[in-house]
Amino acid sequence: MKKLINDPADVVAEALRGMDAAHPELRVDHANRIVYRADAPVQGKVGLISGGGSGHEPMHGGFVGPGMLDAACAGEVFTSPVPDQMVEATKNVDGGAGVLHIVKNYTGDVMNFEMAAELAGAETGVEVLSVVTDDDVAVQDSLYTAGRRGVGVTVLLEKIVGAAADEGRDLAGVAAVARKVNGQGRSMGMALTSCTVPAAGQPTFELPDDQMEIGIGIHGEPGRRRVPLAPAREVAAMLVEPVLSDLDFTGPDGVICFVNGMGGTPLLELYLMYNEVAALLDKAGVRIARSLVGPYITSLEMAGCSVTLVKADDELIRLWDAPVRTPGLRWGA
Amino acid sequence: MKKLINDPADVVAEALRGMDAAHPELRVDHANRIVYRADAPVQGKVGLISGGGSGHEPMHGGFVGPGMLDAACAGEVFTSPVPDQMVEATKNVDGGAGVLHIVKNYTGDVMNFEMAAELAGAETGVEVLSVVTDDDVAVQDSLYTAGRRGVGVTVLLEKIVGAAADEGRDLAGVAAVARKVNGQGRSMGMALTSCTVPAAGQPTFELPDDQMEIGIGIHGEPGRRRVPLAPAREVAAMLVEPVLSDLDFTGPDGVICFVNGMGGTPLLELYLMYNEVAALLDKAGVRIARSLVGPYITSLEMAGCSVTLVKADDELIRLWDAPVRTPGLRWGA
Amino acid sequence: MGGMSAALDQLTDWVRRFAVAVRENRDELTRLDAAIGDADHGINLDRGMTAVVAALDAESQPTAAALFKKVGMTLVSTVGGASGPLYGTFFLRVATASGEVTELDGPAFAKALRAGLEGVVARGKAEAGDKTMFDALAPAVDALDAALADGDPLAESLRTATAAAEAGRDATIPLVARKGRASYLGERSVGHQDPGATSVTMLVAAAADALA
Amino acid sequence: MGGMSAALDQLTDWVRRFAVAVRENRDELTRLDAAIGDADHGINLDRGMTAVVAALDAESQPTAAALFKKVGMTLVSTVGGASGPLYGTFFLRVATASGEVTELDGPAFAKALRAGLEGVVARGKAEAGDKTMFDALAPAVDALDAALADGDPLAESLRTATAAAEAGRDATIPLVARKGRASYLGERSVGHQDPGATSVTMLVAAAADALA
Ligand SMILES: Nc1ncnc2c1ncn2[C@@H]1O[C@H](COP(=O)(O)OP(=O)(O)O)[C@@H](O)[C@H]1O
Ligand SMILES: Nc1ncnc2c1ncn2[C@@H]1O[C@H](COP(=O)(O)OP(=O)(O)O)[C@@H](O)[C@H]1O
Ligand SMILES: [Mg+2]
Ligand SMILES: [Mg+2]
Ligand SMILES: [Mg+2]
Ligand SMILES: [Mg+2]
Repeated sequence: MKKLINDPADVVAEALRGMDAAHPELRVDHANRIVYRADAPVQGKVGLISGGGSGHEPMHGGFVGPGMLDAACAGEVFTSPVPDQMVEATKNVDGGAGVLHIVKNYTGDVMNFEMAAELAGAETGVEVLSVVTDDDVAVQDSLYTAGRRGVGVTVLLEKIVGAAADEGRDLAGVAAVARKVNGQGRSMGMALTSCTVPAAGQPTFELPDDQMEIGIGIHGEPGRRRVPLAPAREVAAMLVEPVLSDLDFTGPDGVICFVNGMGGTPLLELYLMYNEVAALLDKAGVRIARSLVGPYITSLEMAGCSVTLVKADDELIRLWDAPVRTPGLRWGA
Repeated sequence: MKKLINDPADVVAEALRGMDAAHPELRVDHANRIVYRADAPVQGKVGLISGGGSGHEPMHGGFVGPGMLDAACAGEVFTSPVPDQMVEATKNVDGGAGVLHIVKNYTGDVMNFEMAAELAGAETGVEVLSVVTDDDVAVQDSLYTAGRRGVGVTVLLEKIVGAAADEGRDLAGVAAVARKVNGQGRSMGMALTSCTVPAAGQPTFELPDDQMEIGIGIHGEPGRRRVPLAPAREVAAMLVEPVLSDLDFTGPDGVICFVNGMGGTPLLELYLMYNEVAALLDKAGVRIARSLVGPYITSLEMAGCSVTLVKADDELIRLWDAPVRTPGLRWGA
Repeated sequence: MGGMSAALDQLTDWVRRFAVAVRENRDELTRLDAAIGDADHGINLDRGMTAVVAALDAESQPTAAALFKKVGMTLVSTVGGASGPLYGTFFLRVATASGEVTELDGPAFAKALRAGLEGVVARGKAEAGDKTMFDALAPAVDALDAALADGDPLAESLRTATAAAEAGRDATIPLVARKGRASYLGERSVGHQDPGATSVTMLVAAAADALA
Repeated sequence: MGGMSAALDQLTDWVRRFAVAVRENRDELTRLDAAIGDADHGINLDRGMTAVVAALDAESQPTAAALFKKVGMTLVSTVGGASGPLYGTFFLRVATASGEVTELDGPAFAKALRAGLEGVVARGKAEAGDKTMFDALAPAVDALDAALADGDPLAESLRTATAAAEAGRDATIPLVARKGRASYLGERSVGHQDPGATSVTMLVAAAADALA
């Protein structure tokens, strides 16, 4: 295992120390592993928290700041945080308007956030709503399974919902925007290599030099199928087609098109992939209104990428364009 | 070779297409492989251009925009661009106040920019000054060698000098700021893995699972020495010590501390490294005034990191804090 | 006593033996999770059970309810992932069902385990054949009830329950996962043993050893 | 003629033979550059010489000066890196020294090569023993002058020059690089043959073949 770490057991705690030191505009509760914007709670604003396993940086801690999250709870690598963290964060970001929990659809995350919402309601009286992202079309959605995974849409949703909260909407209104984004978003990812969980010490899966995994998630889990390596053009089609066939993205509204790096793929390749994705969308009659290219929801050092589309009407575009100031996403004021 | 590419010969051209499509605020001349800010030339402002081999993204194309570069010339992967590109860019960013060439100290880059400056002067009459960055303490500086390489300081310099040009300084003044930043900056890098040049098709060097390279550059070239893998704490010391012993960074002024990822190392590890670096600087009596953590000057998918310190007085801090709006660095307005 | 009921120190010993088993099989559990999950099940449970042992070392618990509540709360607070809420809820329900007593007889212990199982179902909604810990735990609880109903002593009944858990665990191998992370793999989950079913079999086996 | 002087078509053939040699040895040159550089020397030169051949195919050049200027400009515009300006300047200086002629005799060809060598030095400041293309090119030019002064015909003199280039190239192996990217390696550059010295030896050998 080749990593810039000390003891694998200390990776998350030490990375949070570094984040704290590098970002004076954040406040980190190291005992509870919570990243706050330094000025939380913001009075009168709906508080937004998210959280999940570590190893997906900049998500979620890097999305804390004005215009996005108020706090993020960091779990162990690829392991959902625990309810205590979420309860504590909920208390500390409530500015009187209630708190929205943004949860990626993984059994662990959902159950821990569920317990937290129960406890937070009981212990603190803070009004809590939860929204679950489940945008990964690699996974069949069904009542009888765990359902689709929450992946790339989570990034776009945290940005858009952050702007909605900034506009002063109430908790129900903010949650409605979140559900709208999730409902209008789909993603699909692939991997060229596995990643290595520090505490496990070896790659989660073995992938021969001439093979890739299509339909992977963000936890180093294998994908839906293993296929021979293919040119970027074909890879783009393998990602775009299932997204487009799951939801109709044509129409006047246009999409936010997000080409995400899994952690080990250089920006050069992500831009090259974006070029292929844009060409496919053009051919399919899908208009790109906004775009985002880079490693924003990662899987440690995994090489690979994912494509996320969110159908965006004028309201969502306005919220997307609104100022945001976090370590990971920053524009406007 | 596992990469998201089509034909290795087309990597740079296709990535530039993607960049162009993803960033309406940029204008890309595909024939000449030049990335411009869309509103170039800015009348009355000193024009800033840089350029170099591709594979270091976001540098330099991702640093084009208000507050930073006016144009960037993209070479083939790890190969300096050619004089024709620099001449063309020089012509198109000159707003009447002359043009500064920011050149990393590599034989190829220096010779190509030299030829370009000669040609630009002769062909166009545009006043051109050049500044060469050479901050890599892994390389012995000597009159009889190619001298130190230009690495991490280039990123900080492009930001700071961009702000100086925005303030309306003249060409000589802007060049003086650039020389000051370079003179006050030092870097040192390391690699856990090699990278693979797409056209070469295999890793530039072989590195056993239990070894790392200390003192690497940004072109996949091997480093000064190969040593056994070590914890992040020791790696940080191997990078910080030679930097501190090359230049005195103590004193009231403080430093901009930049922990850079080489492309394949996740942000989680970079923050962890930042924590170690900050601790060492604290022990050495060096005050961190500002910080930057992330993959900004990369070496394709190489895993590893570098540490850059620039001594920054109030003037440099003010210029660092000034607004910047580029794909790669963005804050303020 | 002789395997007819379980005193508080035996119940505590059950928890400690489970911690030892998890520690010893940490890498194996993680390896199973790497195949169809995210390579952390052993790491997660070991982190939690290490914290549990530390909590029990720090403070001895006066009743079965207190003991299992401490175990459940500690697991909820330290494990995370899917197994944190599932194992945590299991022990919290076991605590409530056990009550403020210092000894559980066979039927009381079986009732507590069934309450724990119901907690797992309430939390995770797993059904038989979903390829989860349910598929080992449910047959074990059923077998325990049946054996006790047949008049077998608790110790022997728990050995019967362990065999049922093992059979349930092994039977997860050919299943297509429908719950948890392994469900993302669809057909590719076939041929792999479920990590949670594996760890929960260790839990039942630890009871058989501790309450012998 | 018979190897006493070089007509325009032979000079063109020299360039084309060099292009073929570079293409055939592209991977070998890149491999040498991977060891002490950045793994692109063969790729760079091949890209440039492919463009040169395309330019020569598109338009035939009337004089030696025009021919070599086209080669030099094309290399400057398409190669980049260190070898672009170095090979480019070499051919641009060869062009100027050749003049607007359609044939070069031995001394004129030798004079042109020396001008090219001086261009390389002017551009790159390399000295003998720096472990660069200079270490193969300079001995070749010296040997050519000496052989011609001895009265050897051009063709034979170029074979002598090729041997000198080869010896110079091989002699780069034990050197510590002091110029270019390989200099960053310090002592670690010892034991590796310089890629530029290798390609420039092919350039001299191509002249010996074309002007035979
Ligand atoms: N809905 C569920 N109901 C019961 N057990 C489940 C459920 N989802 C997952 N599990 C169990 O959890 C185990 C995985 O635990 P663990 O690896 O610790 O969590 P995570 O999947 O969050 O990484 C699976 O092997 C399975 O037995
Ligand atoms: N200053 C110099 N003078 C002469 N030759 C040089 C000089 N620097 C480098 N070279 C030659 O250039 C070769 C490398 O060329 P190439 O790999 O194409 O460029 P780069 O180093 O920019 O990648 C070296 O092997 C060496 O022979
Ligand atoms: Mg997990
Ligand atoms: Mg090069
Ligand atoms: Mg798991
Ligand atoms: Mg090279």
